Amino acid sequence: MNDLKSCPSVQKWIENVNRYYNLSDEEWDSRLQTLADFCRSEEKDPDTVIAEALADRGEKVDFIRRLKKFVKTQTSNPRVGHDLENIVRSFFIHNGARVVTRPYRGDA
Amino acid sequence: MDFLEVVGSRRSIRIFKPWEQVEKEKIQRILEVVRLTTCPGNLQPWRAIVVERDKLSKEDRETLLACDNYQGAHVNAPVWIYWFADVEGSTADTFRTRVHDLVDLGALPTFYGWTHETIDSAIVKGETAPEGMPAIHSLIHGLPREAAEAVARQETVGACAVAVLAAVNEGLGTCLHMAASAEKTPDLHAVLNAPEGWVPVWCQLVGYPAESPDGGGQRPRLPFETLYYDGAYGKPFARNAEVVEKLEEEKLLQEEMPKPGRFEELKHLARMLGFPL
Amino acid sequence: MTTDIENTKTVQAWLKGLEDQSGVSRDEGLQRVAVLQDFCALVDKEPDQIIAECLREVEGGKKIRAKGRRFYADRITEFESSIGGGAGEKRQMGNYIRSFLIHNGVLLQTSPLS
Amino acid sequence: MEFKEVVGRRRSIRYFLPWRPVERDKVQTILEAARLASRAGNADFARAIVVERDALSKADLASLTLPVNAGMIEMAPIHIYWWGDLKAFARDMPSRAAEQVDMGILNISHGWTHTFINEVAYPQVVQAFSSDEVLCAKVTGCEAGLAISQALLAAVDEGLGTMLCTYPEEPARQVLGVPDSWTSLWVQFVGYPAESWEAGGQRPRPPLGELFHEGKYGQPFRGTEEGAARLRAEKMIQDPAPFSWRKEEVRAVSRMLGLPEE
Repeated sequence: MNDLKSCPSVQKWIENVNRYYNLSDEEWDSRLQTLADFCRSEEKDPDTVIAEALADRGEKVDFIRRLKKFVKTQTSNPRVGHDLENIVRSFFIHNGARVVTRPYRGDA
Repeated sequence: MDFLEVVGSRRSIRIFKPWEQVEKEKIQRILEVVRLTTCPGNLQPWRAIVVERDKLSKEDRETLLACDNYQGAHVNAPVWIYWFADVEGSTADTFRTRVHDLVDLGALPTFYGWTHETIDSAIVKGETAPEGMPAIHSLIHGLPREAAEAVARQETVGACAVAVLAAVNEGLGTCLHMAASAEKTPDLHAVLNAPEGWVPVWCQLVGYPAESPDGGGQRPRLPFETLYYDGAYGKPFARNAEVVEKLEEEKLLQEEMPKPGRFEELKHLARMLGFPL
Repeated sequence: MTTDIENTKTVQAWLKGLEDQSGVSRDEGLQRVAVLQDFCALVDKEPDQIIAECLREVEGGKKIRAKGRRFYADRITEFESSIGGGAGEKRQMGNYIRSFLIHNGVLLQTSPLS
Repeated sequence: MEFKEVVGRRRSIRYFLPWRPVERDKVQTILEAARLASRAGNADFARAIVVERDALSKADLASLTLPVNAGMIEMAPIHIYWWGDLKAFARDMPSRAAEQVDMGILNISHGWTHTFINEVAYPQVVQAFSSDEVLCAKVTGCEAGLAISQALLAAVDEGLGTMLCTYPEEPARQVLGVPDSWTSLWVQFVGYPAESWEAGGQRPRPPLGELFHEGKYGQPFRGTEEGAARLRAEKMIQDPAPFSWRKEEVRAVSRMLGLPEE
């Protein structure tokens, strides 16, 4: 987890979110865990994920497509899945990689 | 609600309750208010297409959302009123017809120079309008399409300002959103089957607010003295403190942003609606 | 999906309650039973046993056993913190277990999330 | 807000915005409304301790908590612990009645004199009242209830959400330092609603004639359709529960607050 925290993209994420919302350390631990699991499934570190998503729109779309698959391996509950997806989406958004986010209703 | 409180309570609401549908009567009441709003020559170039999000097919909904970049508030709002400016509604000919009516009804007095003849000679022939009338020979005669479109747009924008107040008066949350980027405008026209001469102006989002209706406080506004002048530019219009105090009592002037607890509220709303933080 | 505990009396009561009062489909309910099963493993108890420890039979009905309820309320909190994701996801998992108790008549409340 | 609309809007709000404080002057308004309620012998039956949730220690909050009030006690930023003073009538009635005789509020026309108060009312009514615990509890509860009812309506009028709930008497007496002669009644929770003010619609109530009779028991009081229509127009009678979107709302609000949804 400390490895993760040394990545500039992760630092930026935490700083941006905490500027407004000040999430607890405990919550960050589990958010970082989710990000770490996703990055492991991608076999890439967070900075590389962001760099690739920013460089190529198609790559970004692929990340999100794989994110959906990844989430399905974590839970069979659609709402929990949506929430887990949102953690990674938030990581993308706060690093400037715009991704569409949807509320629970509708087709996410 | 009193007028000043309506104006004072208006702010762009961007987070709506997805579960509470807006009553059709309330939408009608908004549209009725706009119908009576002011415009030059009684042109009334505004048109609207009311869309209930949950009645759209999935395909149409996605197309419309794509037109304005899937904006969060647009996704979240249950009713979308697309306001258009009808270019045909502000041509020289429409102006002429409407102004004739206003003369016949006694709205425009003949003793200011308004008659069918003076109107026609100014608009059709470009002859100078008599003193007492506006210079419609230079404004309206030979009005090019681009100018007609500009007039239609500006008058529709004014109407939208009234539409927003009307929605607040109904206890609804509302804000104006971009309707479509230039390259997506044909998609918008296709889904809504809008006539070609209708130019999209604003998409008014309407719903019941999930955020607190005060939206976290009144938005910061430029200082009064930098906006308004007395007699000529350079002498600021004096702002009387007693008037300000009275307007606070009348709820035109309300507590400004940031109010404490706003981000706490946003965090909870994100959790409730399933948005990322 | 089938689980060992699905056919116990209290799980059946829960599934029925979820369906009747909250409109949660059987399939969705069964996914939650899987979460309950994890909880049962944590406390090493069967569902019926958990409820029995929270309620006792009295003349004309049941009475809540405060001690049992407190015990399980604490275990649910532990269970929550053992789950991944954000505060909302953790809480949701805990709430599935609370829902199981509540649908079996064990009035149980939890603090709002900050 | 018009009186009838306030009555029509009042309903128990059970979800509050935990982070939004209640303005002090609104709390004062609630208490003032209670202070002005009707009360027998002008005696001080209704007593209250206002508590800011965030000023309570964790331990004190825990000792005021019951399973039935648990969620709300943490959500509502203001608690008003209402008590009934069982000694109020005996203590206050003679002097308050005398005062009102002097002020021309209680008059000869209705038989009020100092002699009547001191020599007749006191021994016959006040002393009897003090020695009859059941009667005393009944009247105290009723009289304090009148004040609490006005407190509820005042909260609604101020745009707040409010409801009554039970609290544990002895722990509350300790935490709040309340005298022994006060009996516990209700805790009134006050805060900004996290649910919509409609809270799913007006609660089901039996029709007028089932509750109220005319002349004698068994003859239902008959209202008219016009009467009801007027009250609907004046917003005292409102759309009844259940609203079509209520369950979805409850689910969303529960999700927001992390409470069980289903």
